Amino acid sequence: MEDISVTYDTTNDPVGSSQDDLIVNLEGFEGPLDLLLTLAKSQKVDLMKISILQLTEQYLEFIAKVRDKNLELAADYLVMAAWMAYLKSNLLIPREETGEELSAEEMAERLKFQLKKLEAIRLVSEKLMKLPKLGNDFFNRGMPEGIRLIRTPEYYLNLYDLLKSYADQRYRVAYSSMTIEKPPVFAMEDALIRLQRMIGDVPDWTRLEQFLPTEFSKGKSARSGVAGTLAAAMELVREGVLEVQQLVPFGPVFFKNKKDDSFLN
Amino acid sequence: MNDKVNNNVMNFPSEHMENVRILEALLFAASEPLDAESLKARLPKGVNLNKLLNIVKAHYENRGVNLIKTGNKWSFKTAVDLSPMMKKEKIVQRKLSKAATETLAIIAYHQPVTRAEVEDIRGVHFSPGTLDLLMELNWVRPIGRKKVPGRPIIYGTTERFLEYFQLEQVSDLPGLEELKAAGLLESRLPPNLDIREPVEIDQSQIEPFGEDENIEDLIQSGHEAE
Amino acid sequence: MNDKVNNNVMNFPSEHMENVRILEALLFAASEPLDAESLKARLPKGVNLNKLLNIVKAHYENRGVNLIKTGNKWSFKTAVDLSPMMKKEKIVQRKLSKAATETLAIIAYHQPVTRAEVEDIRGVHFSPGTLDLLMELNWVRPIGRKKVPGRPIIYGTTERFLEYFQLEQVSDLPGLEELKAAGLLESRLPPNLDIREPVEIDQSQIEPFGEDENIEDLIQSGHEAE
Repeated sequence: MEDISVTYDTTNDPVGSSQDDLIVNLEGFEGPLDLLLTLAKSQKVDLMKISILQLTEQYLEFIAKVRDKNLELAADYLVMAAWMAYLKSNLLIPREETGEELSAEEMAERLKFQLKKLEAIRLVSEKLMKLPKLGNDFFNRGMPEGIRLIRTPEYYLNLYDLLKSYADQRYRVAYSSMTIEKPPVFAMEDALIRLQRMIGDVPDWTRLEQFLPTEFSKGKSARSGVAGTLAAAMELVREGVLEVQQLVPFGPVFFKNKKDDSFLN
Repeated sequence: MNDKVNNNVMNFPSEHMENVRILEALLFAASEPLDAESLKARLPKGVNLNKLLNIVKAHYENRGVNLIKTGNKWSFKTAVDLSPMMKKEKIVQRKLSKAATETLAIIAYHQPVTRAEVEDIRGVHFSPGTLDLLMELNWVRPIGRKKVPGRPIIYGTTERFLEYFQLEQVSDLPGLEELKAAGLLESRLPPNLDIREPVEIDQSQIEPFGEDENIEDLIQSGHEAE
Repeated sequence: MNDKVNNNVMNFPSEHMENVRILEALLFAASEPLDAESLKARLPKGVNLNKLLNIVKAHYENRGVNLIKTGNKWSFKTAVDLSPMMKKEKIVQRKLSKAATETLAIIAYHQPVTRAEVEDIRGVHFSPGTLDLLMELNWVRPIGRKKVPGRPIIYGTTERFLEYFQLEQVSDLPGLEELKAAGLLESRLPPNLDIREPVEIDQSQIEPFGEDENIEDLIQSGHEAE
């Protein structure tokens, strides 16, 4: 306990440095709690004895400075600022305890405890990472000859790989099935076959729209139907079996069977 | 006991002991046999390597591990007289293939499933042997027949599967939100992502195998109704 | 020299010597730490494994290679004090980010713990990939679900984590006792804020997968039956 409570103010955080330095380092903070911890440590007392009122001032001042400089501030910093302002007003003007909500003092104590807990984790994580590490300070057998023990299956798999495999596979399938949904296209080849089959029965000028298959005659897919049919019509004109007529720009397009026409004439 | 062992250690001339320890550690950790040059390069300057090697060799002479010279290289090997029992079942551990891992994952999350359903979910056909392997490993087993026309065999995971992955029950496998939170799924997900919350098998949906059915035969001959 | 070494060997009670040799060979040849059951399976029936392990451990205590127990598994490792001499064998390791290190520490010291609890202590949401990385390193794994609404997954450390940091058990984590003594492992603020005696994890709040040892037993017995 002594160890934990004493060591925090001996850490080498930029505590002594000015707030301007901290503002520059905003990116380095892991969220508002991390920032609060750094500010709290500048009070140079046990975290359980820090002045929450002072800490609130420090935090709000810091946030104000950051906003003055028009730096981007993540939403959770502002949420914390609002909460701190609320806490501050409650600390200054004690209210009647409702019994349901936490008193300002309790909220303050809770915050202190949270900061102390985070600080403790920082300390032990440093201790943890200072332990000798496999592959760095001590080593496994470099050439294991291998033995089959009764419990060792020939194949192995760990839970991570199993979960990752499922997540990846599901993700892949979801995306591939999305790309399969291409917009329907009335291909020129299909239009040609259809037009050749139909054109023998239309000796008179007939609007292009009459030749569209039902699935390409309405809505967005009609565009593809018209384009495909027109392209096919051009091909039949080139072969000399079809005549095409458009009386005005952007007006309706008419088709007519050319063979029948020549017979009649 | 400790006294005795410490005496053993003390049998080495003390000036050599530290170097002997380094030599042991180097030979133990090396991923290939080491020649005199490599060893010298890693030991303090001016050591008498031959003397050290002889000390180590002598120390391990009658132990379960010996210091062996092959060509001009040195390495530790398990003692020759013990090697038959090591070698007999010496095996190379292999990581389960991607296809088998995926199949296992799908069976675990979507169980109970038929073979056709797994193929449908995966979007590819089984390579022969994938299911066989999973069943051989005793991670997957046929649990009955689906109550639909054709009565296809349905598969699920085994107790052994739970034990191997140290899970209490199938529903302890993480679901969509948890996979996402754990970073196993990207945060932007396609809308049609189909991740199951794994559930325990509802036995009422399953028709148990008939007593006269030889499951082994059905599976091996591939005669399952699909 | 040979006489001397043979004497060393003779220091072991002769009835143990052959079993000690087999044990050494097994542990040397294995590619990963071995548990008691695996070792017993390879030794003559009725041996006192603990006694043998203690003999081997004591014999290697001051040598370049030591017998180490991590979790409930045994393996040989090079002696930690030789670290400076082993520079050339060092594997270049990714340095863990601050977020990953803290997350690992929270899971290790507070286990079993949910994701929400980790986020609560750190005051920030998981950055994508943190848990992912720790699971990929096989230091952290889901160990069950908490008996609260939503049944969130709870995480804990693995045997690989213990092996990596050469810890025999989780309670050997540095600073753990101090954290406990300071009441900092409590998930909730003590109501009166008095520093309280450490409270053991309330097992009734957890749906356990079972103690590791029990699981090992299950695996063992399950496999032997095959």
